[in-house]
Amino acid sequence: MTELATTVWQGLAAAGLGAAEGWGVPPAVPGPMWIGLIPALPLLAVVLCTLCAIFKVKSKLPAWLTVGCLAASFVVTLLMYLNMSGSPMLSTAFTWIDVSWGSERSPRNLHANFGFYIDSLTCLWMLFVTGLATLIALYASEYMSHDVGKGYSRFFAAFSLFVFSMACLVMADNLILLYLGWEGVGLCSYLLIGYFYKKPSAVAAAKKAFIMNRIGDLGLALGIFLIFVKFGTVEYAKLFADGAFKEMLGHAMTGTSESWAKIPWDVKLIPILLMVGAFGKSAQFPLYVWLPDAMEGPTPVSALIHAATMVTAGVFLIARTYAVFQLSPSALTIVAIIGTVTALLAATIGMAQFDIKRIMAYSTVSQLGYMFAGLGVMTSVGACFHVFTHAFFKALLFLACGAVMHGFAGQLDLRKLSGVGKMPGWRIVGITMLVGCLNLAGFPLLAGFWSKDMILAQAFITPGMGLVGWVLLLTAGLTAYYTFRVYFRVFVGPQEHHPGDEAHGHDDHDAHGHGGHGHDDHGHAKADHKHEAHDFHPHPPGWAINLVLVVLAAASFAIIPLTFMGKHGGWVGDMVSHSSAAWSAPGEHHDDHAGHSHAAGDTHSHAGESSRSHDEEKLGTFLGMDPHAVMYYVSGVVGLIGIGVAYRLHLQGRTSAATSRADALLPMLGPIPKWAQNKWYVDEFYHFLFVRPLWVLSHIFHLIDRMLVDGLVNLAGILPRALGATIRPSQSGQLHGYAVAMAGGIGVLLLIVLLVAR
Amino acid sequence: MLASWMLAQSDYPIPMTNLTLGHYLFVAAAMFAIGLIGFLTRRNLIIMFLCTELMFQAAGIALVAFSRYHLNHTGETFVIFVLTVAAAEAAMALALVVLLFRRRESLSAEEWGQMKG
Amino acid sequence: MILFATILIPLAFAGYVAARPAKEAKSIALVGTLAALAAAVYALTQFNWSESSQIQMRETVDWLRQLGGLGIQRGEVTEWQGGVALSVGVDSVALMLIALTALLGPICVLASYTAITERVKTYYVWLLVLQAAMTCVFASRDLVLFYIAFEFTLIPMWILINLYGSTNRRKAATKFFLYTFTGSIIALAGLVYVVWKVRGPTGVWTFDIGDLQKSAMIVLSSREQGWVLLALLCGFAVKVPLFPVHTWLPLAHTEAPTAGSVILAGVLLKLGTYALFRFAIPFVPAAAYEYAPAIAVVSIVGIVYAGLICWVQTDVKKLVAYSSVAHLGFCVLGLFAFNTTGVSGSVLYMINHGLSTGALFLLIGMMYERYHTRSMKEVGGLGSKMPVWSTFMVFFTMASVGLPGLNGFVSEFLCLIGTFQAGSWGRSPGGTGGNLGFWYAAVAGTGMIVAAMYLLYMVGKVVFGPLREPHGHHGHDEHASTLPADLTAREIGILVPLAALCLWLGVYPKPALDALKAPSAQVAETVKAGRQAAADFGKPPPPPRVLPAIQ
Amino acid sequence: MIGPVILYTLLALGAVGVCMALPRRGVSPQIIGAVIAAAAGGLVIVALSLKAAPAIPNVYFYIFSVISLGAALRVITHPRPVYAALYFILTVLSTAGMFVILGAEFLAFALIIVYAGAILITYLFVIMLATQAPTGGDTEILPEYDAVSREPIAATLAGFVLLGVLTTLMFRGLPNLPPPGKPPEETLIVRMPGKVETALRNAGLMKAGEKLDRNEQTGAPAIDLAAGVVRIVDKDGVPRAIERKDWPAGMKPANIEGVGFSLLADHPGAIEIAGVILLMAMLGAVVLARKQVELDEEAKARHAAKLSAETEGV
Repeated sequence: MTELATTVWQGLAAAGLGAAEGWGVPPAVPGPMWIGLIPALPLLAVVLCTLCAIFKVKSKLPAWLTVGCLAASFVVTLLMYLNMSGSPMLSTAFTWIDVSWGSERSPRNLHANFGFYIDSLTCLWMLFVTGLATLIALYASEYMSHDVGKGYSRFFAAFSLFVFSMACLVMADNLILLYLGWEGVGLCSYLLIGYFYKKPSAVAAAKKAFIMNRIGDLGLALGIFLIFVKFGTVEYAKLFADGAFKEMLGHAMTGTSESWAKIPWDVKLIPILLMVGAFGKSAQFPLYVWLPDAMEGPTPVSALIHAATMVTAGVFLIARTYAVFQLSPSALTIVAIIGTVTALLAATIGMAQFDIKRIMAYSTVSQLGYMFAGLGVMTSVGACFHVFTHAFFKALLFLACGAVMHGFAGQLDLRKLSGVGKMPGWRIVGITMLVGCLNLAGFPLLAGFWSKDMILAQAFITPGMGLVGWVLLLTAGLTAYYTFRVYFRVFVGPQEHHPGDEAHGHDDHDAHGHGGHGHDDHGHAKADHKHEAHDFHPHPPGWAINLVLVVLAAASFAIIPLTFMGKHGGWVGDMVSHSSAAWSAPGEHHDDHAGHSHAAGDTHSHAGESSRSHDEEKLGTFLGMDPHAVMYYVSGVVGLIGIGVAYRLHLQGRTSAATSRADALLPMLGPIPKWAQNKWYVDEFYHFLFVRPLWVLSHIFHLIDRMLVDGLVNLAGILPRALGATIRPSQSGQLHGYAVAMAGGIGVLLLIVLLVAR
Repeated sequence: MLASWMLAQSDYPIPMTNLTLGHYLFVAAAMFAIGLIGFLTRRNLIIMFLCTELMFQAAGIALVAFSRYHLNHTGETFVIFVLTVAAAEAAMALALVVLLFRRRESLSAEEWGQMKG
Repeated sequence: MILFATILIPLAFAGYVAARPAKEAKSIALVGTLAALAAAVYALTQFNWSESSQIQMRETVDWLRQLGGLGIQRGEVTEWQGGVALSVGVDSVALMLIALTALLGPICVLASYTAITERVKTYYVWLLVLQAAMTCVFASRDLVLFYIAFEFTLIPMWILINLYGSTNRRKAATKFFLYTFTGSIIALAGLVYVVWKVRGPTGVWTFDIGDLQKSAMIVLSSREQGWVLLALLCGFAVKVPLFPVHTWLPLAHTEAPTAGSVILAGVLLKLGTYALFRFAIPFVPAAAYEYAPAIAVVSIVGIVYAGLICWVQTDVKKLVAYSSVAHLGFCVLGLFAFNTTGVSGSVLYMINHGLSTGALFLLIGMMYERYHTRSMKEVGGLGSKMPVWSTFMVFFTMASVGLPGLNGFVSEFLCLIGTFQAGSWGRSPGGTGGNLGFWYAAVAGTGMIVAAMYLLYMVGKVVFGPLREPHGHHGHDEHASTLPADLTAREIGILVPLAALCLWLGVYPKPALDALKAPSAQVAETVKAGRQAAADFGKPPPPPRVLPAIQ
Repeated sequence: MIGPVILYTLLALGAVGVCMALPRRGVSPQIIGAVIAAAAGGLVIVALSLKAAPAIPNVYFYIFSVISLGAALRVITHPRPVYAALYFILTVLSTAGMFVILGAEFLAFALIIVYAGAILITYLFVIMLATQAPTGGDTEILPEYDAVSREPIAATLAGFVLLGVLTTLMFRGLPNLPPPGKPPEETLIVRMPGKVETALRNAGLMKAGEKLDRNEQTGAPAIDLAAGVVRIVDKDGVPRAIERKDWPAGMKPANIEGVGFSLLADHPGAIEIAGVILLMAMLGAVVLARKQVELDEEAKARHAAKLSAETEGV
């Protein structure tokens, strides 16, 4: 690992990137106070929704309040974007935590404002967070309409609270406020996954999500502690301007083993710890298992939190503290490897699932893996670009799936639905779903294609990361396959449908609190819904859902031009390269494919170009070709192959919803599909390796506590009691006994006097 | 009458030496021992009380003998108090005995063992 | 006079309750506690917050000055040096804890309105007496007064548990009493030893806490300090309670009536940490520093161990009780980091734990009043039946988990960061130096995960999931209380102030942190001075060195 | 005094005797035991007297001591409470005799009146009350608790060990006693001017119109024990002394006077307390005796069984 890393770094250093003075964010300038409205408006929505809950409002009022507040927040965000200058803006609402000590000569303090650090990275994130949140809230107003008067207010309150927390996370000007947002989104995720709180599976999933996230949070917290201890501040602006920090960054950029040795071990530990936090929140390899289970929540939640925004917080963290990540030789390599492993693993699991929402969940995990791999191979631009595009098309996909689920009474099994896109009223859903699938599959010229491509190309360019590139390429094919497996089976082909087990109304948890989604209990009618399948009429989505789907689909096209705006990486690249995430990989310097310039500003580009020519051979290639030049074609072809395979296996000649040509292939693969369907038994493995031993340990502790710790205490109490019990029989209550004792006692006493006092 | 006759037989008051005191004290001790033995062996509550009276007697003899030896009246005074206590004790104890007897129809001391802890 | 008033008002009302018929008891008690609260609030306004580490509002009434004191006749009046006096005074730490005590007073009275139906007078009399005693512990500036009040709290609590607890109450009360009493006796030995050593060549025995704090660290050798620390820990660690001596707590909590649990968790446990803060560290700073790793290890073991035990409980109240052990572990850990962050986090933790865990006990008591069970096997899924209750439950659980934005976070985070800072990075800009550090914080941090595990497990069982009610409980059984399904206005009324405080301390803890800054810094200074004093011990004193004034 | 070997042997003998004399089931060697015990006791007393002839006590001492000890032995060995009580009266009487020998006449008579007369009669009443009358024509059957003594050997041993130790200590301590005191009676007459006057008048040493001289300041009577004179003045105030040799026998204070002074002048508090004790005892006895007592379950069952047995028998 270290050797590999050293290779990478030497390569980078040689490429002229090692100039620490080349990196740096401009000093922050004070920002306007109204920025605070961005988180404040969702908070207002929380308060209003809570009031609705208290006054038991039985209309869609909470939804409209939420949509209104979020839209206003989006507008403010736009204004903020338009107000952006080159320097980050700082805006402080009030002092949150402030502890100071030290002498007057060297005052020390732990200072965390409730304040905002606005740079282009923040803007990028906040734009799609507030924008998507507004759209999805609109969608949810219809989607959740069955719960009006019941959990409607609760849902929107938590939804708004999520947006508030996310805003805190993204806009925070210090790591502790980021931590607040970080845990806040975790809480909202918990509350919203557990929205159907009568379903034990939902409660368990919520709990799992929260605890898994907490594991990551611990890493993040320790990372923050370490940053604070080493650099004496948790505020970005001060951290990035800190002399010691810049000096260490300089050592890292020099890249030789002597210079690495000048960075203390605990500083090298910081990115590792932060990474753990990012892995937890963004569902990366060891900690990803909560995300698929999180699909127990209502679909808008899945779309917003578990696909578009919250799960990208890990990416945001790494992007925000990208400089810190440079301080360890192995941190980014680990990020790349973990991301790749996650991408592949989740893709393989996704291929074998039948629950379409779960497939989308695994695809999210897989795509997050892509983003991490992108960060790991030094293309923060690519990663952020992918976050951006992914947010749109994955939200679109989820919402389309949600529309299906909504219309077919919770039915999500792709073996029980077919040809939905051709049914009356479902055309829009079908088309928008196709748009989303094409994006996800990386169909050429679509937004998803460009962003994925950037990561793939960079993986091949970065020295020592070739394997990562190949695996990611393979994953791209797999992604195309399973995406279109869903599309071909559910939206096209012969028309067929079976309602799910929520036929009384979508998500009608008051009727029956049990059960998951309907892939196991079709056919055997339950006692509480006696109607036959043919009585069921799917109800197509209404205007709100359709509107949102169309807007999102349009947006996924609309962002394509952004790819070509500005310098390298398009508009997103611009945004990223003006932020603390600005870091350009060497390969990007000589990539003039779309006429883009360099990511990291002018000073950077000179250094890059000057050193480019004679260090070129150290950079990776794709089969001897320039990755950026050929990757568009290669990845496009791979995507098309995946789609083709899916067509052949799942659409061609399929006559019913349940069977397909792919079934014939399954026996040839042996137990592998079953393993993949069971998620490679990772959950069981964790359960066996961590949960069960911990549970047993807890019981042992409980036993020890009662028997040993308390036992010793009780023993101390029992001893005198036992002594008393031994002596007590001598107190027979018989008068004679006492008299004999008394006489004998006097006799003995006198005898003593007699013998002693001679 | 008897007393004056008895007094006439000796040169009253008898000169008391410590040897003569020893005689009385031995009698007192023996009587005390007998009372004690009775208290320990007999099971009838009334007899047990009689035995305590015996012990009072023994104490009385010793007190009077010392009183005589020292030629003052303190010992005799104390015997009066002993008498008082004996009387009080007899009144109370016998009342209790009657009470207990009514309850259990028995005078055995062993019937009453509720004092145990 | 305001401090004396805060102490005496509950006492006076206790007497009034005793004198009036039983049906008026709760109203009088409520008025009494509210009056005490008003007095405490007045004290808060009178306090000079800019000098928060100074002992303010000093009031001294001569009491047993003859006991060890030296009287000097000056005309009509006798001026006394040393001796026992009724002496009160507060710094910001004590005042905040007094305010917490006063706040919990009316809440406890209100929480008992329907729960206590028998021997009502006795109950409220002792509740008020208990409040007075606790206030006196925090306010006292005289060691003897402190110790008397400290021990006296046992008696009302014993009565509350023994008479008004649930099935196993006698055992619980006895164990609680004997366990803590045994510990306190040993602590008394330690305190007496300190007083004896400090009494000096003049033979004047001083019991003034400030004087003792000034002198104790100079006159005790490091070996003696170790023993004194051990003795003090025996008493105060039992009260906290720290890991191996905690077993009285779950039992006492489980068996105590709701108000008893609230006071136990809210204030009584704090007596232990407060005593550590007030006595253990200033009296024997060198030993405290030296043994801080051991104490930290014990705290951390308690955090993880008690947390895991919580996870397998079926009795909700027991779960929360064990969680107190884990939480107080954080508190002690922060205290023994001996830096401003850690100590202010620790003191803030005392307040926060009182609020959030107190509220959890209140909520469990409300559930218990309706269902007469605390077993998660029998009752659960109350979210649909009691939405308001469930909302509060989730809220206070999250406060207890340490969710940022609520009070638990700030203190827990500060405790951990303090522990972290107290590592070997004394020269780093953010480090303070000390003998704890990375691993202590990292392992203690797993307590955050464990806390999420058990508290969410509890919420998942009790609030979420399908509705489960005890057998034969359809709506309400006939013998059950006449309470409605969800919370009454009274119950909401006692929860809302707590919730508001939790939120306020989570979002805007600055006033509290500012107030705690000076006392916390003083702890750090004391430890530094104490270590220097221990290093200089036995050497002939060159020039008379002036130690920083420790109050 | 007496050789320890002889003393202990005799005590052991006495112990054996007492032990044998105690009542027990079946054939009991009561009479033999009583004889042995009495012999042993007597021998000790005799042995005590053998040594120093000049100090042999009055012969009545021997008579009374033997009677009292023998009666005491019978008190504890007689199975029937009534007889035991009667023997106790005998003990009391002989003790009273010893008191007379010791010059404590008042106590002797008080003992007889209070003890033998009042207390023991109470005992006898109670014994009558509390003993089941023999039913029908059966011969009286002794209850178990009367017929059999409890742990006779251990108790005897305890008692005689105590006795042995007491005697040993006693004999060891006696030589260390202060020498016998002076007769105290004369000092008392200073406090009894009335008695002196009466005695002098009765003896004709004081005429009518004369009276005891008194100190002018203190008012104390002019009885000068040191000089051995009692001064009297006639009605003209002319003093006259009466020498000690002229003092009549009646002027000597009696025993009862001595006790009276000791009791009332020296121990007034104690006598108050004694009065209170007596009052309390009276109250207690009244309260206790008034109490209605219910039969125990056990006793009820026994009663019922007895009744049913009787009815069956009929």
